[in-house]
Amino acid sequence: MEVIHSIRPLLAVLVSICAVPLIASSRKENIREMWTFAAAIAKFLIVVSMLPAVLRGTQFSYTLWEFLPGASIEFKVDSLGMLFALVASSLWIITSAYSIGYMRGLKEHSQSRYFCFFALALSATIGVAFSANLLTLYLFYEMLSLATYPLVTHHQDPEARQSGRKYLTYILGTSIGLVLPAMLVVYHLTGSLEFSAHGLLADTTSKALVTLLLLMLLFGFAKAAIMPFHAWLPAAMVAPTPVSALLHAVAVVKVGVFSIVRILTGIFGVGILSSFHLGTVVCYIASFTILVGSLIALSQDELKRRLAFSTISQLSYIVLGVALLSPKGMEGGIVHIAMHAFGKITLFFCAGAIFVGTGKKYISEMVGIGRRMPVTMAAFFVGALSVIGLPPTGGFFSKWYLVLGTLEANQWPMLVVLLLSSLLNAAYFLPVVYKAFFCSDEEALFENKVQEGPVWCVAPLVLTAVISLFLFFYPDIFFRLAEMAVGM
Amino acid sequence: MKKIGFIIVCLSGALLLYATQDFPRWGDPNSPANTHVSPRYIQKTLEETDVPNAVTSILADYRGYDTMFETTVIFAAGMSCLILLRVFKRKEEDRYYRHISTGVTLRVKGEKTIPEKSKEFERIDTIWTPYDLIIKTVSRFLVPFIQLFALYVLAHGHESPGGGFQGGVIFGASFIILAIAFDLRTALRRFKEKTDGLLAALGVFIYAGIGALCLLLGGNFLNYKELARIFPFNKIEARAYGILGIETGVFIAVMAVMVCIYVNIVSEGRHDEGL
Amino acid sequence: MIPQLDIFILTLVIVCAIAAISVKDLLGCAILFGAYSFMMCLLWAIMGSVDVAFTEASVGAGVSTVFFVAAVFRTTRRTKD
Amino acid sequence: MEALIHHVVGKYNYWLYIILMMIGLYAMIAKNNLIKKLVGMNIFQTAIILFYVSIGCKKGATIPIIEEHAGMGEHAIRVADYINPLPHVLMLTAIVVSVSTFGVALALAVKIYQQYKTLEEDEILMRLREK
Amino acid sequence: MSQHYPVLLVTVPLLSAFIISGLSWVKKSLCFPVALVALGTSVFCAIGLLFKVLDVGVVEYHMGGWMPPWGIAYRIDLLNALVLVAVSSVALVNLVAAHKSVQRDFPEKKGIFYALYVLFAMGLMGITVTGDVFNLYVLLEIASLTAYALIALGKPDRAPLASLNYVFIGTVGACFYLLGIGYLYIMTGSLNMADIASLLPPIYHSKAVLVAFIFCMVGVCIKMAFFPLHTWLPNAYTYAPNPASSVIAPLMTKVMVYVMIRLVFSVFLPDFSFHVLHIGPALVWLACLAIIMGSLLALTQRNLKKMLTYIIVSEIGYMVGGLWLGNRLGMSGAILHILNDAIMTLCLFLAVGNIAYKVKQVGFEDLKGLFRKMPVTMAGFVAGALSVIGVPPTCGFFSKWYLISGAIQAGQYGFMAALLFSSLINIVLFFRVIEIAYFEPMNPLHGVAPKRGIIEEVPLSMLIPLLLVAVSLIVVGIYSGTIVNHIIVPVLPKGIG
Repeated sequence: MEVIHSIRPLLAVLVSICAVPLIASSRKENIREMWTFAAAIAKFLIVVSMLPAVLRGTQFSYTLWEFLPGASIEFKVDSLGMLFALVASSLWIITSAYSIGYMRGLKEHSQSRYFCFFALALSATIGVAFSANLLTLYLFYEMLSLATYPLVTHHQDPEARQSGRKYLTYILGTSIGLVLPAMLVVYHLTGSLEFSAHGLLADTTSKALVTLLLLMLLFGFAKAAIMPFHAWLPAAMVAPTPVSALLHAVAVVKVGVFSIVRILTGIFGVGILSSFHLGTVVCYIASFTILVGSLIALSQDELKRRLAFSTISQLSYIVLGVALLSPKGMEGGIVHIAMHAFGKITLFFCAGAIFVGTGKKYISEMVGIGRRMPVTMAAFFVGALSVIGLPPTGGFFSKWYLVLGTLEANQWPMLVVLLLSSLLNAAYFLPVVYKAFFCSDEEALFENKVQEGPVWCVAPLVLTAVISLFLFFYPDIFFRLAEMAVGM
Repeated sequence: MKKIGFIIVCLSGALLLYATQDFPRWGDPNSPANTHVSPRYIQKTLEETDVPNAVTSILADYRGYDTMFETTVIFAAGMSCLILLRVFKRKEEDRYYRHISTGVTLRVKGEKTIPEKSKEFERIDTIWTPYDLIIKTVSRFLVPFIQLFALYVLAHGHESPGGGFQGGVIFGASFIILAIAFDLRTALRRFKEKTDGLLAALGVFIYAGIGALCLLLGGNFLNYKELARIFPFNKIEARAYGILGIETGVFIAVMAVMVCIYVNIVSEGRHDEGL
Repeated sequence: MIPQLDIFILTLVIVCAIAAISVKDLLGCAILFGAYSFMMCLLWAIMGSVDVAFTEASVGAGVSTVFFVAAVFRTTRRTKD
Repeated sequence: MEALIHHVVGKYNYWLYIILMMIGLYAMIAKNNLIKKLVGMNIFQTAIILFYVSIGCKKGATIPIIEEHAGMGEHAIRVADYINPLPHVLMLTAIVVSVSTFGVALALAVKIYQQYKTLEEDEILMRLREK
Repeated sequence: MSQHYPVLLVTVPLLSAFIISGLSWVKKSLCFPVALVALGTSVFCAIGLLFKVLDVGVVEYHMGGWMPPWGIAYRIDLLNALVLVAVSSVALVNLVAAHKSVQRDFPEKKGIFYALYVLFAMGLMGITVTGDVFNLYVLLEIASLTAYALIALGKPDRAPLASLNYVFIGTVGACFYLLGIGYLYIMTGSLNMADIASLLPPIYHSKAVLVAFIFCMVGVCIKMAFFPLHTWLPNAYTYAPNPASSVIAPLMTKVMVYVMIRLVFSVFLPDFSFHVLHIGPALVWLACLAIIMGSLLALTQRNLKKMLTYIIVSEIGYMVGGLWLGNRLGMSGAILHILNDAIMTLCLFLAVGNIAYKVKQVGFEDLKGLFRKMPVTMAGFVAGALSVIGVPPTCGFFSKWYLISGAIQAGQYGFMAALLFSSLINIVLFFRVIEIAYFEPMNPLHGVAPKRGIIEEVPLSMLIPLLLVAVSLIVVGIYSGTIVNHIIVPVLPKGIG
């Protein structure tokens, strides 16, 4: 395949960094958000501008700095990265709109700081998406962890302090304690860190070493919230909802998963994983997380925490899918990055909108809320369907492919896990919707007059819900990208 | 603590003793130390530097760069004592005066003073009041001779033991004797603090300056040969005279620094009352 | 040089050193320290390093003793060991 | 035995400098009074100077001041006649360094006394703990 | 002129130090500019020298025109040149930053302060540039003596005592070094490094040479506060006045590490240090101990400055360990870390200085709400902290990279573990501080936009150097590959795996 040397990947990363000083310096709120939008749209356009070429099988690459042979700051846009970048950058626009509504609606303090670090986090995300080697990926991974710390602890109260501490301990601790040495060992073994189509370690013979590295990297990228390194995610839910929405449904967690996908395909490679039967190991780890996460989610009453645990289990779907090592399964896993992103962000938006509109956080307080905010709850319903994986939503396809993958790799246990967890998903989402709409007048907590949240909040969530529906009918682009990603 | 110290001491002592086995015998003329580098100094000092005292020629010429820093060390020590102890803003404490004819002592409170040069009163220290005619007279007679000897030591550094450093110490000691025999104020009246500080800087500056001069004249740093270009003597004498010049610098610096350290320590930096 | 004299002075040096660090009075310590330096200076003169001996005589036995006494005068003579 | 005697006679003032140095070191470690530590430090330094000076010694040689009438040229000057001057030079520097350190340390001791009115280390540490 | 760079580098500050101390009696206001010019000149010379060495290879300079080993010779290869650039520029930057607080704290002594400051920097540069073991000792004493004085200028209740302890231990260290070179002299009869190196190999197995090595190393270790001998460092650096500590802390220990490397490379050749006596692994384990203990001790501190001093102790462990790993990667890491650690420590201490300029105390409880009060300073502090933790692309990450790769190559997994451990501890240390400064006082009016005008920063002359250093952290990090490949790798001696 041909490779175009172009600065566009770098621009895509830099555009939001460049926006930071403008955002910080602008006195007026409107001007500030104008800059945010400008950056977001610019980023999206740059990413899209590379889409056609990528679909044609071209790769964009740009070497910023080579500080060691084989270990350089280098960007490469391939289909997998493109898929992720597409999702993240498009959702940033929507989320910016949403956060305007949310932050202003709640009159949050120090919004400038909020938007600055939001932009930083986004450029880090795109950087991860476009990174061509493990070093670059690690660099932006750390940058993301640090940029999101002020967002997680936005409220600056003891609770935020606690969860911020937990967040850093898990994320930085694992990345420095596990990923860094693993990366150096890989570099020492192979003399390079480039992601290659059939794996860097492809010709390593020692199974013990490979297994050790695999586990270090798998758990090291704790952003993927694979148990037992998941506890930061529910804790981080103290953040303002847009943060939870983007960072904990899309950017941060997906960066973790994306990194794992990268190392599984690019560092280890399908060949060695299957020859050493390591894929199965990962599968079991993932399925454990899936089931336990869903079960815990059942027991949560605070809506955002329930969503958080659902995220934990959903993330492991992606790991599972890739670890199946069968084309269909990998496709399904990769596509799930996108599908789950749209579905889950809808749900988070709804939770936020409910909080802004009514101040309610707990599911038990939301009986009959459908009468008050029908649009929101309808969108919630769509999102829930997408996450459960029922038509007519995009989520259906990814789960369908995952199931096919299990059959292809004839991993029957995994099939059982998938179906079971789908049931669990249904079990912890649908009651919310049901209670919201169908309940007798006496148990309803809201009188029967429609009063939605601010339009800035409602419009985005409607949009994402529509997109989730839309993806059921036109999922082609993501599948194209996923196929190419698997094919390479 | 004592035990630990004792153990450490014994260990390192044993280590050193262990090492002495491989030493050449004491005073062995053929030990490497006596045969490798030093012979050249002994043989060439006369013809290269025209200085019979090998120690001086090495000190000021072959290894003159070390000596410059040695002088700088002294200078740094003086400045350190100054900056550590000197108190510039003094609070007025009571002063004691003695009526010379009767010997009556009176205490003057606060900042009120009696002019220093009044005929019938002399200021005395609070704690330590030397009033011994013999000592005063003897030291007054002795000081000029001491200073003369110091100058001799300086000037004869080429032919005989001694040089700028020893001379400077002796010269400074003369002031110290003055300060002890009389009192600090008398010594400081003869030798102002500002002069002292400036001299200290000047002395080392002369040394480094001569080095820099050689640099400007196109040679390497401290290469006195180059001085022959501007002064009326040949290259060999130039070295001798260069040595004399830097010895003078050392002399001045050391003298000033010795006085500075003594004055600051003995008066805790207040410069009014001392030993 | 005469070894007997040499050894005699070496012993004196050591005696002075031990005395200087074990006497229970700082002023006495100062004086003994001066004596130590002077013995050392003699020793070096015997060994034929006249310049070092001269320096030690003027510095070690001379000026630094004076500094020492001055410091004791400004602080205290008391010492527990 | 013979060898031992030979050894002792040959090396005795190396041994004595070691003894002196250990006395100084012991004083620095074990003494409690700051000024005493200081004295120990000086003894330590002078011991090293003694070591260097003994390096330079030569049996049957005189002080390194070359007579003028020995005439120029290396034939006239026999190296074995003169003591090795290099260690002396080094030790001049070392003496100067030691006196400088001594002065600064005394100044510090005076400052410490102004602050705590004592020079005993343990008493000072006790004061600090009280605060 | 350029052939005189080596000596100008040292003598220009020297001469100007005397001029400054003279001026301090005549016209105080001129002292600072003179010091600035002097150090500026040496930075210029150092950089010029670096490029010259890159150009023509090793540069020699013979004092007084006497050939070594009879005269004193300077011998500059890339290693000294690199360290020289670091030392001189750190001294210059910190001088600029120190101006205001010196002005405020010692108004009538500032002349002498600057003189001592310049002498200190001069001494360190001299140590770095010299090729004569005894000359090194004299310059070491100059640097130490001025450091004692500068440190003792701090808080009157603690600083003199800390300084006096430093005097005692430091003098013992210097004397051990002197003794060691005395042993070398008695065995070889020479004082010039290259000459000694050429004379030693036949007598490698002599006991005296072994003891000489031991004493030189112990002396240097005392001076660089290597773990069991570190006791003087924390108090001395904590109670020193900020303008002084922010130049002593970054430079003194690093230059001593350089001396250790120089002794190993150019006096006792690596052949002796690594092959004749096999102490490499033992020293690496000691370094691990130093790293771990330093980090743990830092955890117990409640005072920002003291915490940083213990971090220095553990960083020393990084460098010594890296050197004694005995392979190219580890040594490159150690040498690179000299540069990086100087910059990081400078950054952190400048930030502390700025904080102390406004808040007086730097105990943890005094740091509350600093992110609101002085955001720029805290930004600089965070940059330094990230570099110490080792987050890319700051330079701390890259030296850690080399050190860990060296450990892997040498199979010293204990050292790797110690490095990672200390990085994790550093996260705890610094984010503890950042939390205090960021969360407390808890913002009571949550949900209300903050009032403007509570920002009170230090004057620009202290702020700009901090930001400069913070940026250079990243720049050096990005260029570290170049530095290693073009400057460090060429100086590594042959015959090292």
